[in-house]
Amino acid sequence: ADDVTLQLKWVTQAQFAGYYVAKDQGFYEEEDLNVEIKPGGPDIAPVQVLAGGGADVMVDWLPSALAAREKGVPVVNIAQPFARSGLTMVCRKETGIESPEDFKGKTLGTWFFGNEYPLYSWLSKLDLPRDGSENGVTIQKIGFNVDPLLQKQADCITAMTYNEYWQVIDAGLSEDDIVVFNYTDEGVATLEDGLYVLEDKLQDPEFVDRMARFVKASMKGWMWARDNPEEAAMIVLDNDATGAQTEKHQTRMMGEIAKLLGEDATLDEAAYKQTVDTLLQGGSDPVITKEPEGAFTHEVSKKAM
Amino acid sequence: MTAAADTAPTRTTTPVFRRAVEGKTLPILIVLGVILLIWYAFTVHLNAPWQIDAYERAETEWTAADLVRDTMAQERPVLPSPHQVVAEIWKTTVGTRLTSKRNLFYHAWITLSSTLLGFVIGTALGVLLAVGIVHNRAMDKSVMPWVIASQTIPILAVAPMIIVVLNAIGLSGLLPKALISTYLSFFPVVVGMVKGFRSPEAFQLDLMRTYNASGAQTFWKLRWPAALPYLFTSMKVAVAISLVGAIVGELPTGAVSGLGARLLAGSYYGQTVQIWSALFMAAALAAILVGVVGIGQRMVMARMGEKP
Amino acid sequence: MNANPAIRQEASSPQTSQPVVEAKGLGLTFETNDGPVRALADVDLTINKGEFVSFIGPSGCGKTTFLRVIADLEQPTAGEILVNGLTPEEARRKRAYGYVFQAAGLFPWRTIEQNVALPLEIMGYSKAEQKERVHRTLDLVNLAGFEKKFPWQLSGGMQQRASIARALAFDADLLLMDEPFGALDEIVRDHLNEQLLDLWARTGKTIGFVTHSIPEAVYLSTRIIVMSPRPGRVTDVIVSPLPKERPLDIRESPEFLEIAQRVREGLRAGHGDD
Amino acid sequence: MNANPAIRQEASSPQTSQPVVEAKGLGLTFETNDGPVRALADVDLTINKGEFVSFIGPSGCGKTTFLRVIADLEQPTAGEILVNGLTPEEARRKRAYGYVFQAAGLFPWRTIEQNVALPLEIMGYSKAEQKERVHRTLDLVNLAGFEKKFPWQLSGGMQQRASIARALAFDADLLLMDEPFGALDEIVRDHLNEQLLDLWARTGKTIGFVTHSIPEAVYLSTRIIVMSPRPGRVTDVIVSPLPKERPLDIRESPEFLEIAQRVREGLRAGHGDD
Amino acid sequence: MNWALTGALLFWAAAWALNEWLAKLNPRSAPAKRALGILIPAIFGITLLVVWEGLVRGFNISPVLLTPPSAIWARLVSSVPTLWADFQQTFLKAVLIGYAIGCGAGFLTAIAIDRSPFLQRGLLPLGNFVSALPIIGVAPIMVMWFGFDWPSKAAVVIIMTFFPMLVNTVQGLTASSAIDRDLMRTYASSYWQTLFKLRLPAAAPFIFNALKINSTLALIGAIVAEFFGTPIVGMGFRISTEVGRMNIDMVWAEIAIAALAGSLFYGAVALLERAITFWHPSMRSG
Ligand SMILES: Nc1ncnc2c1ncn2[C@@H]1O[C@H](COP(=O)(O)OP(=O)(O)OP(=O)(O)O)[C@@H](O)[C@H]1O
Ligand SMILES: Nc1ncnc2c1ncn2[C@@H]1O[C@H](COP(=O)(O)OP(=O)(O)OP(=O)(O)O)[C@@H](O)[C@H]1O
Ligand SMILES: Cc1ncc(C[n+]2csc(CCO)c2C)c(N)n1
Ligand SMILES: [Mg+2]
Ligand SMILES: [Mg+2]
Repeated sequence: ADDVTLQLKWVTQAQFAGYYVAKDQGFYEEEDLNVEIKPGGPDIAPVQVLAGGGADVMVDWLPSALAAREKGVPVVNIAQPFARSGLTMVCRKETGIESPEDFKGKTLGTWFFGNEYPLYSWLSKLDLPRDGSENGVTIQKIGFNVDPLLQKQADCITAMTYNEYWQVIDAGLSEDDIVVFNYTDEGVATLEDGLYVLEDKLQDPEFVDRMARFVKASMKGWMWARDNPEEAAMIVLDNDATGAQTEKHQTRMMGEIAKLLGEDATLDEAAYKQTVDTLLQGGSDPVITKEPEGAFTHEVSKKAM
Repeated sequence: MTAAADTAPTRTTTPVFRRAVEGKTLPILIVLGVILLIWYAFTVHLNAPWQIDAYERAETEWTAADLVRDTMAQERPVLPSPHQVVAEIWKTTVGTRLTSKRNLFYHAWITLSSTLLGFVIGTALGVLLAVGIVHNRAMDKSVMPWVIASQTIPILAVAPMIIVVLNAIGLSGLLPKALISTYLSFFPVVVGMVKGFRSPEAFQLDLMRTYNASGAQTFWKLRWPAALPYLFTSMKVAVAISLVGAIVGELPTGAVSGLGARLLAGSYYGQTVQIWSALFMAAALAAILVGVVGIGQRMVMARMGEKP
Repeated sequence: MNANPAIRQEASSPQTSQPVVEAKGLGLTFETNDGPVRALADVDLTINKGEFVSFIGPSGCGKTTFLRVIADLEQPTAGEILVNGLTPEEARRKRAYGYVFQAAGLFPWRTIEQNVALPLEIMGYSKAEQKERVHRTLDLVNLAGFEKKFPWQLSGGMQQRASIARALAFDADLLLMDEPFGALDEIVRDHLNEQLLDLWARTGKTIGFVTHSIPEAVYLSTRIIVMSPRPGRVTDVIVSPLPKERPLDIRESPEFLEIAQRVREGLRAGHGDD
Repeated sequence: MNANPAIRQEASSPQTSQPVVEAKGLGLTFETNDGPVRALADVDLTINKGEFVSFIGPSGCGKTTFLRVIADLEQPTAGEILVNGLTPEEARRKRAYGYVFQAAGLFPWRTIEQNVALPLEIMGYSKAEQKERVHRTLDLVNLAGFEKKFPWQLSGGMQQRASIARALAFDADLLLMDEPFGALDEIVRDHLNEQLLDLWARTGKTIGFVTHSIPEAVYLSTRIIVMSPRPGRVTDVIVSPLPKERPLDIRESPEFLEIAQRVREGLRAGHGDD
Repeated sequence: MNWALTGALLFWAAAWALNEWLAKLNPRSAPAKRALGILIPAIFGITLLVVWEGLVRGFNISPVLLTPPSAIWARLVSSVPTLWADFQQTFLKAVLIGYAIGCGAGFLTAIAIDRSPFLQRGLLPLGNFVSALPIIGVAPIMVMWFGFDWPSKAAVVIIMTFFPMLVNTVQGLTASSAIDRDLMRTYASSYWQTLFKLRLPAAAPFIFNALKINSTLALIGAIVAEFFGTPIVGMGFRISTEVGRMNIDMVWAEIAIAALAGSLFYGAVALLERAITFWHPSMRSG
């Protein structure tokens, strides 16, 4: 069997259910692949792992992949299982925020690691400076949980539809207590979980073939997971070495993830274009300075179908 | 004389009580009690705003008694109450299969193994470097400043790169994590041992000179024993830092298991109680490790004729 | 003053040819936080093989410093010195001497017997030999029974004796002793004086000996060096006419008292300009 | 033996009524890793106000231990002891005594003058007074000019003198001195002996003094306590008939030599069973 | 073997030999001595940098893994205002304040423990407990309690520096010799007098050990704590953010500043140590 190492962007959770399912259900085996899945975390930049030879393929978000590309690590998108973005901005209603215009003078908490760019371009679209002034907004870097919102340290925080949003709900705030802004609705969505490899490796037909089989099996896993959310969640739980995840949360996450999945693994060029445009106008220090070239290929996803 | 004879029987009949009064048990219990009291007070104080908010959202009537009760039983409190933490620890240690990934002992063991490996390598490295620094002028002058500089590099920032690089050259598993521990723990040992190796009095060194003792002999018969008090003090600090290093080292390896992974996972999902129980497990581990070093210290110092 | 030239001859004749210590114009100045301290100046001295030379002089006059220079523990800042025809450093490397420090300086983490065995370990004596020598020298200084005690469990005088035992445990041809018997009572001191003389006569060692006791200096030495206070200079050299064989009661003899008187005068002269 | 009872009377009469140290059946046993060591046994002794009492005995016999018991640095395991009618602890708290240790024990981080000022600082003397006293006592021990040096820059004897100065700097009625002059040469020693006698006569202090030198003991004391080796017992108490006024050359007088001889015999007897 | 690598290794060998030779020089004058004291570590450091540059170029290592020193330097000089702002936030506020409070608290606790046998038995074991509260667990909690700005970072620094100071001070307070304590006893010296005049000076070498170790720990603590929530300024913030942006040169520029600041901090403590514990044998031997 051929070996493939996959580096995830985040810790083991239903966000990556497709890959775990494919492994668990033997879809990879069917394609004569032996896949190792490496969980990520806040301290793992998948691009570094890829560049260091620690993985053959990674799950990453397009903004950070494009940033890496401009910095000289030629990563290429070979497949895009997630068609839609799950990124939102959640605010407490009592702050009086009803529309994005009301951000003025408020404190917004965001993740960094490249996640701040969509927010920055959104803010520049709204013409709000990020300097913490009366007429602008105060940006704060938050850790990967929702405490700043609950503790009223921030008025709004970034949240994924499939994860943090539900943590806010679980904490006791009802849907009526919060206001949710979806990045897609605001026109600043960026493409999320895609599969990326190093460009020069694609010279090798054997590698392309291996990746095609990998994408094929993975998509099979995703489809299976979409159809069997409970079982998929259990498979994820089985693979969680921290023993910290709960069944309830993962099942619900799987349900939300299913809404983001596309029909196949092909990258939608319109969505790609929108991501690039969003990033190019990211305000004073845009994440990328020029239109990227060759950042994606359909070769693998075509072959996979 | 007679008075002593009178009290003797009472003493022998209640050794448990005597141990409690004269030993460490009672003081620890009292200090612990005070800390618990303060903790409970803070639990109510810190969790109250959220609780009052919740009452207001639900538009329920509430009394002070309700508040106290409810602040100690929140699901994601700012500060969990002691009994919540104890219950969680109990549930995740005794209440779970030992081999299960949900068992805290399992994670503690993972962390402990890389702590110990890192600590042993770190101490050895620290001592070796100190030996080099004390014996070689070039090393003294050139290495020490850079050893210091190395410690000012924020480990969490470079740990991922280190892990990636080590991975690239084929090192994975326990060792990369342990190396993070090593990196943090060798420093207190270097600082302490350089001082310790230089602590012999001038006349003691002179004595060795008159015997024309070789460097190695002066080292083993004078510098080393003279440095032992410094070694143990350094090792206490080093083993504690080593544990911190092991936990830090777990993050860039995918934070899959170990107390660090538990801490992070708890933090992602806002499970304060889980964070605190992992925190306590780590602290208990540290206390035990430091205690073990302390016992070793007492044994060695007694053999070296330290005046009691 | 050489009341008995024949005997004097006997005491030093076999050695005249072979100098063990030769100092010429020796000087040493310490640099301290408030200016230089001249500890030794212009010391010219030759000690021949088999001599027993005592140094006597007011406190702080440089006796210890001079022994330390011989032992290569201090570098002279003027003049030169040879030990066994070599530089002090070379001589030290050849383990030419044993040294008893003014302070006992036992290692607190070693028991008494381990302290005495220290030089033996370093010089690579066998375990059995170590044991035998430790036993013998501890006996010599009356410390049998204290082998397993730690230094702090001993009285001041006992510690001093342990440190003497340590220097006697190995066979150096040159013994440098800095007030070895200062902390001992008269009886023990007499006993050790006899033992030391006996050892010296038996082995033909060369001994450099600092003391504050005039009778002790006279009783032990073939030559007494009187030093003046800072900067330490040799103000008087008194050659003893006493025979090599010296019973304790020689100390009541007129020759003895005469020499003692001369030393005392030399000393007093030195103190005059203090 | 009281060749001169009248003089004897004079030396001790004003004090008989007021005991400063009273020991009854005093015993002290150290527990060590290899069994108990009996350092003192059955010591009965009274020291009266204004007396100058010397302790003499073989090395390791318990002299230091006895002084330490008086000073409340060691707890007796048998018998009892009173100092100024109080327990040693109470007496210590009242700063009843000054103590000169056998080893100099200067603090390396303090200069000589700061070391001497240490007890003065602790006892709350004014800055000016401190300065004056430090100056005076350093002069007394011939260390003027070394005020700013650190201990390791001094010779052994100089360190010893600094530690004597430290104990003399404040006014304790009881002085406990453990071989204070052991590391000093005869001339300095004579000088300090005179100074000490002078101080004693002038101030009426009570002095407990450990020494190994028989002449020194006889020269200084109103009473000489001879101790036997382990366990330390008092084997002989010799009352000195010498007058309070003692020029140095009294040491050649027949009374002096007679007492010295008696002390020597007492000591020798003690050594017999060692 | 390629030329960059070979060159670097040759340079290393030459520099090492030079240093060995320099170290053996024993200059008499004080300025020459001081110059040597700077020259030798500088040569060593330059060697490290040259070898680093050689390795990166020689092995053609990807810039996102390891940046060559030349690129770091370029970034450093071009981003001075940012670096200065970060330095102010992290070092001047969180580190210095946390360090002072943490060391002070450890020291005072050690005194309290020493003063009271009850606390010694009751508090010291619990002190060990605090010793390894892992920064990763504590940092989020501190952010929760003290907010995003520097106070929460200072709190982390306090926790990190507390234990080394506690342990070293407790050990140091036992370092005075029995005879010296006896001497103080004969003066009926009060507890505090003995403490200030004897036991603390004797403990100083140990206390300085802790101050030195803490000077670097404090920096690590403050930087790492910023990973868990900060306003958008600070060395830790910059490092974690720029890693995400693949600006590894900026990351190393911050690290270089951290190393420089930490070394100066350590050096200042070491100078103070030399001035205060000049009497200790380890200082006298030079
Ligand atoms: N701390 C201790 N532990 C055990 N034994 C001790 C201790 N201190 C003293 N001793 C023992 O008690 C005895 C008496 O000691 P002490 O110091 O009183 O003698 P000393 O008369 O002062 O002798 P020296 O003239 O040599 O100073 C010795 O045999 C010594 O070994
Ligand atoms: N390390 C040093 N630094 C500065 N001065 C020193 C040092 N060692 C000794 N001295 C000075 O040198 C002089 C001679 O000291 P030395 O120890 O040789 O005297 P000594 O004759 O042995 O005296 P004692 O009989 O008191 O032991 C003294 O004045 C002393 O202050
Ligand atoms: C390195 C890195 N860490 C976190 C995120 C943000 N993020 C992406 S998915 C996810 C999980 C949501 O439950 C989070 C927090 C990122 N983009 N890159
Ligand atoms: Mg001397
Ligand atoms: Mg004694």
